[in-house]
Amino acid sequence: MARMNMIQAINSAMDIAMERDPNVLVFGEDVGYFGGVFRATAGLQKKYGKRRCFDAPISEGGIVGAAVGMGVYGLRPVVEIQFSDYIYPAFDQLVSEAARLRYRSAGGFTAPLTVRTPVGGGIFGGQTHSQSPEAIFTHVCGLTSIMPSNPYDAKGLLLSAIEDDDPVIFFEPKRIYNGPFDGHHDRPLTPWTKHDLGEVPEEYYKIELGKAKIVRPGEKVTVICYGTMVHVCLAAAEESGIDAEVIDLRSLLPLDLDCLVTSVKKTGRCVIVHEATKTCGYGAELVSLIQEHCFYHLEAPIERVTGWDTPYPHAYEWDYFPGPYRVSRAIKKVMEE
Amino acid sequence: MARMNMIQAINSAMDIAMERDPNVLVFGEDVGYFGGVFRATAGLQKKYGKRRCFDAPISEGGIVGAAVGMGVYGLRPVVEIQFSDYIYPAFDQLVSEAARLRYRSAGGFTAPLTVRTPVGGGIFGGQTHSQSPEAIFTHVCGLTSIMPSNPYDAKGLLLSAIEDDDPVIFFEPKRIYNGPFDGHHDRPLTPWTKHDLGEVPEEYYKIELGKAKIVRPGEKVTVICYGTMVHVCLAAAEESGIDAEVIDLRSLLPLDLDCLVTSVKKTGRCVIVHEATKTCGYGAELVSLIQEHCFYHLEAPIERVTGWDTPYPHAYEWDYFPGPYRVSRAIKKVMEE
Amino acid sequence: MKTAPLSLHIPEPKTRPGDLVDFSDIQIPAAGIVARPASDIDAAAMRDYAYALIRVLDDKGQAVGEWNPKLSADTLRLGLRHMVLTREFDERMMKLQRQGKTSFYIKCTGEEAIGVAQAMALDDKDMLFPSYRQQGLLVARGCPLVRLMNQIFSNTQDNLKGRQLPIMYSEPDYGFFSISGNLGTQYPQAVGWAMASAYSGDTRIAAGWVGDGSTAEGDFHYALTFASVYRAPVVLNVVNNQWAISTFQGMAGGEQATFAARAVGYGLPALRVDGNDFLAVYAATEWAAERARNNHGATLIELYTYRAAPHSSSDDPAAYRPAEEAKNWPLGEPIERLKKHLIAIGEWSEERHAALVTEMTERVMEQLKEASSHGTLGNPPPNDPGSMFEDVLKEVPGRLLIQREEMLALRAAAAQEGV
Amino acid sequence: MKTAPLSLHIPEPKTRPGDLVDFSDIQIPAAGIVARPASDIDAAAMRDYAYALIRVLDDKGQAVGEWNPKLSADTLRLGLRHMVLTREFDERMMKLQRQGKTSFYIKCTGEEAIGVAQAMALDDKDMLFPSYRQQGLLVARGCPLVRLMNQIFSNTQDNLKGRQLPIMYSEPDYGFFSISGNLGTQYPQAVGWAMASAYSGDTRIAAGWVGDGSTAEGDFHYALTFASVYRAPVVLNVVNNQWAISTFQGMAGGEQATFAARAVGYGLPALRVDGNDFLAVYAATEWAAERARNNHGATLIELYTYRAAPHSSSDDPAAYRPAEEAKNWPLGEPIERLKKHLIAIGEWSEERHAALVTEMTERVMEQLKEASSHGTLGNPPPNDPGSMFEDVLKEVPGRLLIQREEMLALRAAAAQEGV
Ligand SMILES: Cc1ncc(C[n+]2csc(CCOP(=O)(O)OP(=O)(O)O)c2C)c(N)n1
Ligand SMILES: Cc1ncc(C[n+]2csc(CCOP(=O)(O)OP(=O)(O)O)c2C)c(N)n1
Ligand SMILES: [Mg+2]
Ligand SMILES: [Mg+2]
Repeated sequence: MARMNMIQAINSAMDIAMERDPNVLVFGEDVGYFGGVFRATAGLQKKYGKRRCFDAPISEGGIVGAAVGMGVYGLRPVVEIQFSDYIYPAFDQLVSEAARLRYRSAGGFTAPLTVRTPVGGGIFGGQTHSQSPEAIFTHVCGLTSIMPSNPYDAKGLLLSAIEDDDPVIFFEPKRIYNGPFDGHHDRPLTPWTKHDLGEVPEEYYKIELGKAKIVRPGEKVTVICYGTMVHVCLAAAEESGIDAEVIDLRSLLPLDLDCLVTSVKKTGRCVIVHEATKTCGYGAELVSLIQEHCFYHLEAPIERVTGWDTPYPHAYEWDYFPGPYRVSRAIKKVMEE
Repeated sequence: MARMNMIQAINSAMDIAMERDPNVLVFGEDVGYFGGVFRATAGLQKKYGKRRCFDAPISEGGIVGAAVGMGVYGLRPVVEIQFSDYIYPAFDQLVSEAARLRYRSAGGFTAPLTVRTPVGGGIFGGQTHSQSPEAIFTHVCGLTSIMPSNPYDAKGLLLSAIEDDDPVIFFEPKRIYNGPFDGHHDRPLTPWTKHDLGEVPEEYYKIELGKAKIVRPGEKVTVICYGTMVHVCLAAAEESGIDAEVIDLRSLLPLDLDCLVTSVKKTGRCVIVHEATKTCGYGAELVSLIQEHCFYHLEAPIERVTGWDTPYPHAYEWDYFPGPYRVSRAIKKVMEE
Repeated sequence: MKTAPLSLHIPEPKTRPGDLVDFSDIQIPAAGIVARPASDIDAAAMRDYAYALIRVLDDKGQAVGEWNPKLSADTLRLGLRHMVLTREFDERMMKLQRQGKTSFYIKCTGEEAIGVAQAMALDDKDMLFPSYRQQGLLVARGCPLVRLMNQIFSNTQDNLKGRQLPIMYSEPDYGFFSISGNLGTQYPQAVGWAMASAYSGDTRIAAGWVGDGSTAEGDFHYALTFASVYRAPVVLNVVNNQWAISTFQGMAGGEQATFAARAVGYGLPALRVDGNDFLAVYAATEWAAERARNNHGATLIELYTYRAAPHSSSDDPAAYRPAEEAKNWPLGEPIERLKKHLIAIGEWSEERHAALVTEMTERVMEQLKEASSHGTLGNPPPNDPGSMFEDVLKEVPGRLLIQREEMLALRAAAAQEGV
Repeated sequence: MKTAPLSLHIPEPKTRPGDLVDFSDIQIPAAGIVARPASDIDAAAMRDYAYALIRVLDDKGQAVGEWNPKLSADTLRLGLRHMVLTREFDERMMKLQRQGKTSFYIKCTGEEAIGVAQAMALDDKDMLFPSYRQQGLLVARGCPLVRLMNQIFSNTQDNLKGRQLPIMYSEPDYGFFSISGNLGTQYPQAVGWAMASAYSGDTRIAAGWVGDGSTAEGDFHYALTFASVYRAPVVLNVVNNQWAISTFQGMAGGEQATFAARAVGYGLPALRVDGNDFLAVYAATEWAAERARNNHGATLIELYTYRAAPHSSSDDPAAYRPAEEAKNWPLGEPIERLKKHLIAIGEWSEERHAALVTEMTERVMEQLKEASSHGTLGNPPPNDPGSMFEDVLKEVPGRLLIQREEMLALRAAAAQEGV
């Protein structure tokens, strides 16, 4: 066991994947010599040579297009999109190509690529360094969408993603790269070294894609969240004083529906939290599924606590970010009905 | 009044907009001399000259990028994306630019463009001529998303879209260009000339964006739909023998939530129908809003009837298409609970 | 400062329906005049090739100049055979589409030399990333027509399980990548595959194709950028057949420069080739393949030709161009030209050609018989709808298992209720 | 056939931290040797310009050759003034960022000639679509620094209402388009604006900027395609400052060809210019503007320079390039070179220069005082959070009215509860 922050855990996953499989290679903007603007690929070029870890032109469409071709050849490319705000130029290659290649070729060709990309705000990044675009990918069949909330999961999930035989989008909540940020931006951040889930085995292990985790058992209300919001929700649950069960999805698609349904059937109440804008966000799908499967158990309308339906405003980001106060009020609200 | 099919009505809207406002221009792939692969721009180049209606390079990103620049100048470009399956290369320009320009410049610059694009299947078009990608746009704040279901609405809504001071995506359900297709693909299609809503004024009129229409009043269950599915749902309601209220959204964003809430509060039951894939489709947002606003009125879980979570398969499109039988069964199902 | 008002330039083809055909501004240099450099030449020394036109077959049907690939008569006859077969196949399938046996078809009439000669010049193990108009590649690689027909009919033997629009073939065993409906996407993928081959120390190269119109997509730029930067072993082809549906090549930039010239700015060599000249296409492809295989990187080949066919079965070109253009295309048509050459060198005759055509027609009919025995579109209706839930992912995920059950239950209920 | 294994080429800069600076393979042709054609020349006759380097100021500070724009001493001094002001502004803002007064900053050190000379060579009414490194455009157009500072501080007077990352200015009154975080998107927009101007019979032209790295985006290709096809009156600039964050220009294709050469394939003229030579930049821009304004269409200008600054306040270039590169850049730095020229022609002196620097420093400080009086980032906290719901659309839509209410209620409750 070692102490790792999320960047180190992600780096370790790539390191191990490259070590184990000569067909794994890593590329993207600034990921080579420099090791990535968030340092996630630091040291990989030095260790594996520039053939296996290298920079790319600033061309997200080209990066993913080339990765699809590499996947067709038989490699397992792991590419970095520097900020998920910049994934849109690659949208066609992801949606029309990577996601549908297996289907349209009836299994004749596949694209087992992994796209790593930092998401989320709270870093004074303004509207183009803060987005959480997961819902536009979860609408696309053929893609797997993952978002870890801690170093331990990040490593195990990323290894699973790289070994998965289909394209995976691996969203990295950048606000918790260094520590489990709980939304209290005015308090000092606890580093991962002081957190249980910063204990990460140095060796190979995997976490199955599609399994949620109950991070706080409770009886009264189910709080569903992922990424940074897991820590916000844990804080909110605590602060609300209510016996809330908090579920970290980890994997958005495939979704661990059973875990959610079991919990909501037990609690009868549900709050869904994400940082992305509300309308047509991933929360909408969660609400739909839960009302479908738990209709007769629900005691109150399901609440969504999300980013507002605006771009992420630089100076007002703490009014935008769905922080623990807002979440705890929502928890209390569903308890009242 | 004239008899028009949907293509003629859409053509008439552009014709009138160009006539009234010299800043309106129309361009896109094959739209000039030829008049568009669906003939929607037929005659416009002849009438207004190639300065105002012209072909474009096969470059959806370039088309929208140029249109944004034209909008900044002060024009009102109306562009055609030949099939909505091909809108993805323009995704970045739509999402990062058109949708956010007013916001990021605090109103200093705007992009009042209209993107017309045919959606939907049932034409043996296979996976890249059949998609309904509306939900990835309705997640994006700053965009308005419209989908008419008949010639009368198409013309009035398109004129509103063109005059709107913000970017509008105007989805045209291509399966009903010629007539109100109700999903019975084995029966002959009634042309619009035999339908009330094929009566379209030749002159200027507008239909406000954001207003739904109750196309069949009923007491027992609310069926929410848009585009081609409106006709499918009408047929299904008829065939079900149940007193269903069918609502044609017409405008997805802004959404006429009041209309939906009033209806569901009355009926206590709701079925939502769209052709797009289910997971994270627009239906998910509708379910979420309705359970939020009508929770205590709902007598049964809201049902979603949608395309399956797969690409649109060429030979199996009638197993994919959510036809009247499937919808009527869903109507009956929610009545049973 | 000048204050005369600006005006917008909208390119327009020289002629439209009703006009007399006029190809007078197309410059056709003589065959044989372009020099053939060594395939490892520095790209910077090759810039003029972007504006030349490599032609081997002269007006008398003789093969002339340095680019003559000096193929054996057997090879030439094989090429002719593939081209004739391709054309007969196209004709028959388009007829069947007209008869409602399938929903869609695309012919490559007039462009047969491209797929056929390029497949023959490449190694059989090289990987092909085509657009939808290179069926000649599959014919030349020996893919049985019945496979293609099964796909076109979406019948029970369709290797793509009825999922794809007709002609969107995918043939892994023939090194032929799944055709995408989205234009241009295969171009950076071809480059990525080539990079992977180089990464792996393989000897196989890749080849990609796009049309003149599709060069305007971002993918074209990505492909050239990545090919240049990583020196990928790939042959990048632009089939300039003058039209993109109803839009002439000037709307993609062809008024201002050749498509071959695009290569120059990326430091890639370009070859501009008479696309209706089997020998020239073969030679240029061979040169580019040799360059790639020797690790000197990518070449852009512009294949200068004319789309004699309608864009697709959904298209009527009489609506936007003079009907007589194809017949008057100054570079003729590829089958006729290769036939003339073979006759000129005493290796072929009108009689043998007529026999070949008959043989190929029969071959098509024979394969058609087999394919039809597996059904045509909707006749009988395809019978494995549950298969539509497969291959979205490697394993059918839980939610699709449920959807499949729902769909099958629905069908069963409908059948029972007689709906 | 050759079967030696392929291998993948990964471009790599010549030197890395710890290595001695080595610019030996950068070819610097003499100043004054490039001929200046008429601005209506056929693009095809201009291909060689893509590989030349237009330089006016020679090593002795003399202006030589046909590209000398022959500016008055007053104009030159004005240019110098703007450049010095730009640099002083950058220095001060970066310091303030370090002090936590704002979240982010980007300097254009070493590239000042570009924004300043180009703004001066263009007409004040021409529309500018910049990237984030042309603050010189705003300085030269006389936009008060306090406006920029207010934006940088997201303070109460910020014209962008605290919404945008610092330096993502938007200045409609100065013909300066809203800067996007997404690289390259402004390029086709500039072309679209220019098309609209031509459509409208206007006389104004547009200009757009991207960096060397950003040329790899699809938007670059869209812009050149549309500019070529529609002959749009636009000046398209590529600022080749050798670096894209940590990535050298070879990774964008600069190893294989100049960025100016990209124009060739679109049939557009290219000018390749010493970007640290105020006079050359001015002259090239003037030429391209004249060409555009006379309806001869677009020009691509490669501005050859060096990013002496870190990429941004978040970047430390010592991690990826030798620290001494900037100082040793063979083309020097723009302020020093213009100063030397003015002194050489007897129109300036070290003393006047020192006074200018002092004056500009004071100007910055004075404006800073005013800006600071409206607050710095978070100090005081911005006080109109409800404004975040405005300008998503022209009218605040219903759902945002509700969300605004919810947010304000939340704040009020939090305040009351003391959270
Ligand atoms: C991204 C995308 N945009 C538009 C289309 C519609 N479309 C299909 S073929 C075609 C014309 C292509 O012309 P070209 O590239 O010249 O190829 P050709 O048909 O001449 O072989 C168009 C516009 C598409 N399939 N994909
Ligand atoms: C679409 C997109 N991809 C990636 C980024 C991240 N990014 C910001 S600046 C930059 C480097 C740009 O380099 P260059 O174009 O050379 O401009 P310079 O910074 O040198 O002026 C990158 C990769 C972005 N902002 N947008
Ligand atoms: Mg073509
Ligand atoms: Mg740069």
